[in-house]
Amino acid sequence: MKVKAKFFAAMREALDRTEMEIELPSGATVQQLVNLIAEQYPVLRSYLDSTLVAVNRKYALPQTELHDGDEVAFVPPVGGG
Amino acid sequence: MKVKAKFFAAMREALDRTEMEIELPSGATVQQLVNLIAEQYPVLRSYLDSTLVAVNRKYALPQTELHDGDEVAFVPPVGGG
Amino acid sequence: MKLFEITTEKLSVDEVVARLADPAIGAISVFVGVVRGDTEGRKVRYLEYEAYPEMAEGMLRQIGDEIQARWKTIHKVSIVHRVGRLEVGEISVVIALSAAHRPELFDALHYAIDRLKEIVPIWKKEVWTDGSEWRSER
Amino acid sequence: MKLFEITTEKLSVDEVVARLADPAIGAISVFVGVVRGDTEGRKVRYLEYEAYPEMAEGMLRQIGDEIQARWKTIHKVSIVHRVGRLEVGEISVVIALSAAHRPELFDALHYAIDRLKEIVPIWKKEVWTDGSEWRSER
Repeated sequence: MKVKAKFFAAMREALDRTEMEIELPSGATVQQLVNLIAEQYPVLRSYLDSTLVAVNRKYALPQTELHDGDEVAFVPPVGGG
Repeated sequence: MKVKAKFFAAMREALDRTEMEIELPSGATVQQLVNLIAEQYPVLRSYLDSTLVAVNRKYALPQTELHDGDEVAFVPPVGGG
Repeated sequence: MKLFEITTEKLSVDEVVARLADPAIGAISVFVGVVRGDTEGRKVRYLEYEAYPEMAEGMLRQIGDEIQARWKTIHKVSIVHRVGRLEVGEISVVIALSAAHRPELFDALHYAIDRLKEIVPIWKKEVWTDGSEWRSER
Repeated sequence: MKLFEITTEKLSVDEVVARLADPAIGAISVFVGVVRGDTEGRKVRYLEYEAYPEMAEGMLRQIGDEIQARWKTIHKVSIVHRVGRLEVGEISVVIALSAAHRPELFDALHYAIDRLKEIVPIWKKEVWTDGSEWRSER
């Protein structure tokens, strides 16, 4: 299955991309996606510990299961206001 | 001596005047002025209990002594906001 | 530009906020008083505000001084109150406080509106569809 | 008119306050975020705000819902956050809450700005005269 990953702020700049399609085994969780990202994009590793993950625009847990077509956003510490 | 008395809101309407000159014995206090007003303008009596008095734009006490030319304002309960 | 003012002109929140402009500030809290369409079940046609303007502006300034004495982080205070005939939905008062950061802004704003209703010589006449009355909170 | 919005347009407090218009309200409290000219001693040239807008508007709406669940007297909530490049002195966010009377408005406004800084996916890059950094409070 494929999910769409979105990156913002410092992570977007480090990666120099705003989004990408990622191929995952069926039934993969948020944690598995995070592990994959850490492995394939070492430049993002330092951000991942403080980053939340949102699936389809809602904050998700590491054990949340992903589905084909999901929009998965990496949300570094927010700074609104 | 003479002071200038100013009236606002319900008192102004009851009296149908915004201000008047009042002749007082030298050394008269705020309380003496209030007593004089109560006597000469019965229509204002019901307001005087809840009214503060400002002398030259500062809140004053009943025992505050008045001086020639003072501006004495009768301040009914305020309703700003 | 006056920070404390009684005016017969229509009020703009943006215009009052602009009075606080300063590169050192990062947060502004504002209280906006609006003419309500009913009070205790009676339909309001309009309000008539009256002030003793020379004294009222001094009292507004006093509230500003009290706030800056009590909350050292408040940078500036501006309070502008409109008087005259005000229609339902129109702004009667704008209180704006600025600071570098947000802590204390809310307590200070709360204090400002409470004091305004206590000490400033401004009076409000409610004109209903079936009568009218000078109103206060004391 | 949207009550919860991420926009690249300049913000007007009057315009946001107007979104709350209703004859039933008598009091509005507003928080205005402004771009400060310095942070921790460094001179700011400008700020760059970035959002995940589709999610951020949903989170702003959630803050509004939380407030109305917690403070029953709050009539309406509007939160508008600007993104993109903002110069010193420009408004980054306007949070406006309305009620019939003023009690609770201040607590609820305080809550709103705290939550905004906690959960809404908006990021801020400070661009100083000598560098830049993405900043957050957590």
